[in-house]
Amino acid sequence: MQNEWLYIGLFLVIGVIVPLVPLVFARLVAPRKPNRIKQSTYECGIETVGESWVQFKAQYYIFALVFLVFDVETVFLFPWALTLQQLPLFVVLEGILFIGILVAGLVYAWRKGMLEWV
Amino acid sequence: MSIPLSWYLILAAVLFCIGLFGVLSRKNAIAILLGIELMLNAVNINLVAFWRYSSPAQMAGQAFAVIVFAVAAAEVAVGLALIISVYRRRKTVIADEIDLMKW
Amino acid sequence: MTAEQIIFLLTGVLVIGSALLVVSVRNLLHAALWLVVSLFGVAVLYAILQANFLAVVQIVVYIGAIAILFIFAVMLTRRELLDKGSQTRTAWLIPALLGLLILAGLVLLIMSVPGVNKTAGALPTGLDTVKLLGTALVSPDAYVLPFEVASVLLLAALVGAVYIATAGNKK
Amino acid sequence: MTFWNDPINFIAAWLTGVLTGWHLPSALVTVILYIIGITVLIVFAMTLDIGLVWIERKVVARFQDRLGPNRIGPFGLIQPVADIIKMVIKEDITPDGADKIVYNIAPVLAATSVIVLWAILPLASTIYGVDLNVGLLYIVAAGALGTLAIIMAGWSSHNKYALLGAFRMVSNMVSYEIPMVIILLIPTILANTMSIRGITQAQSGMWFAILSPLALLIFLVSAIAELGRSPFDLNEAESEIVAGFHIEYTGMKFGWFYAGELLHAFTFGGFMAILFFGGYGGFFGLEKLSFFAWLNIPFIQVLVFLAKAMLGYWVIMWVKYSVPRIRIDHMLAFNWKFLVPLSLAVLIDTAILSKVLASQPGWLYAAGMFGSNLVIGLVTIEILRAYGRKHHQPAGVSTPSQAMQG
Repeated sequence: MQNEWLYIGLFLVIGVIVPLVPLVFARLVAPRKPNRIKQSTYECGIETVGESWVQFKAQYYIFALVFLVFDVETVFLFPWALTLQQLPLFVVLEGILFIGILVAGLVYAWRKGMLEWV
Repeated sequence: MSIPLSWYLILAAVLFCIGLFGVLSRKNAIAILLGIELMLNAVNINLVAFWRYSSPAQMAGQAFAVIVFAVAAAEVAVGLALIISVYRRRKTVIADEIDLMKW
Repeated sequence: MTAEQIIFLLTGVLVIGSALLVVSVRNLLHAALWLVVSLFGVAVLYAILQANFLAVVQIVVYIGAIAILFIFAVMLTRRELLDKGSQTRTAWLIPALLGLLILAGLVLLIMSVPGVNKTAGALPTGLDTVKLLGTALVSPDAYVLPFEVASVLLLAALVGAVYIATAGNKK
Repeated sequence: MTFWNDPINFIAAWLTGVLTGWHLPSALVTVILYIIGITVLIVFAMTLDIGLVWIERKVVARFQDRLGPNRIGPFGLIQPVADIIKMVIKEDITPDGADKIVYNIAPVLAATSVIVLWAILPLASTIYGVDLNVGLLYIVAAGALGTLAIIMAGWSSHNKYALLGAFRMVSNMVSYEIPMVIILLIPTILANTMSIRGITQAQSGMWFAILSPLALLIFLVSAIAELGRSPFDLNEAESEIVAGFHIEYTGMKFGWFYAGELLHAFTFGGFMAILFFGGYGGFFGLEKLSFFAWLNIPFIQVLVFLAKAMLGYWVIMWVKYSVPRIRIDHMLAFNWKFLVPLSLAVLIDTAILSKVLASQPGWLYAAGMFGSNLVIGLVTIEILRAYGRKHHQPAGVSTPSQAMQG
């Protein structure tokens, strides 16, 4: 195994432990006197109305959808950007074709009014 | 690298079968898609393991793993859009109740 | 047993354990979160295999995008199905048997392949696999066609998904 | 190799000598060294984080013509320590309907997603955690964990404000991730590497901020949006959804969201310094002169890096306390209809020019890059102006289609 990933793995483990330390410490020293009112869902001083897990606008979902496709495409441009200097100009144009297809998707979503908040 | 290739292949096979089980046994259409994701990941483990153990200078395995990523993303985007659309019309995400195509 | 093998086995247990939870827990949101754990484990496997690019892309694409989309979809369709009652079909035994059968077949197949127990040597020093991947993905004699087709596929998916998701909007 | 040239390896070599003297296996020695190094680095980051609480409060006070913390210790310096003690001894309330396990994991994950960024942050030419050859994507991957933490917090709190805040925050973060990832491609093209250290070294002669000022601006905007700071702070718009995704969190769990946000802002200031201002180096070749040789001392480099990062952090604070909040439709439209097309234009321009001008002398290369960025910027402003004239409406009436003018 490469040592750099070992380092990242250990970093992740310690990066989880460090935030846990004050939380565990707080658990030991902080008072705990729960009651029903204290643990009720917060609602600006009045009783909570209705189900808390509310239905939300589908618009959020549409943006997540557009994001997913763009995210995957742009991530795949990284190997291309990395080899740009060594390869002929022709390869740059291939990458730009790839970006062009990406733009076509954006234009479609824009034209269809997907990017409007309705 | 002291891990035999067979370990990766068996792990991938187990993951694939778990995904298959999920696809066949779950009622909820979203859960079925979750199972498909597991199966696609099993495929990717195999591709990357073969890349590493055969000839690392040949990028075929990684290149195809990249394509599988794209396929997975496309599948999730369209699949979930279909489920949301069906849910809006018929108020259900149970795969067995979505039987419009039967008639 | 070497340290590397122990790390692999721990990761394998994590991947398979959380995958089992993905297909079995009732609360779908928990299933999606367990999927995140499982996919993270797969990213660790890529890191052990020294596929650096795929390891980070696995996290960026699967955890940062696909898992988020799943969680959104679960929340959008929650109203009716409040995770009450069974989430699996009544006939779950048949898929389980089928899965085990296929698993047994696959394992037999894998073990019968000659040279499957070989281990890999270290990567040649100075081999930048990310650059190699970049070259492979855009060279005309390698994988430029699948690469461009993948982008067309994603475009088609975007157009299709956006169309389907909003088809019934403007009634 | 002396302590002053290469402190990390100097100490590491000494410790290795000590540990192998105890007949420990060499793999174990490596792990122990890593653990010591990581702990020191994280403790340093956390100490810095405590300092940032004080800086943030002092700066916001000055912006708002107040004094800020000034009671505890000289200039109120001990104030953040008092804050931490208060948060630790506060009662920790878990709301009834909460999904307990997810609820407790979320703040830890939020803090971890920021801390792991320090693994690849080069503080000086010889002081750095690890030099990953996919460093830029690693930043994006850590951001993905942060997004997940927010959606977990919002969902598990069982509170509609928390859920709404989480959705706003997540749709905001994922949307602005696209221009950010596109812009990260530009240092990749210019430096011909994805490793953070490689990018720093590539700027020893010329900052990327000069080669591509537009990329810097887009990076700054999308970084502020990723952080969820004002003007993109819809996630915790107090007047609408009270506090957003962390509404139900109390005590130290809330503290981790807060500390994570501050450290995240500083870390992004650091990445801005690394990607566009040469990080710990980038003195335009000055350090090669014998008179300025002291600029190569690692400890001086750490100070230079921290100063540059602090400057980036200060700009982020400046924006936060000067600009009012934007509506969510404006925010998303600004991203998809303005930032994404603009960043794609900058990317195509950089890709073609870096290829065409590659064999030209340095000054022509820099002038061409800078000039083309200037042209794109001017064209963009003209398009916006034309658009603004066409869609001009009386003041006070605003429609989502006007959002582009942002």
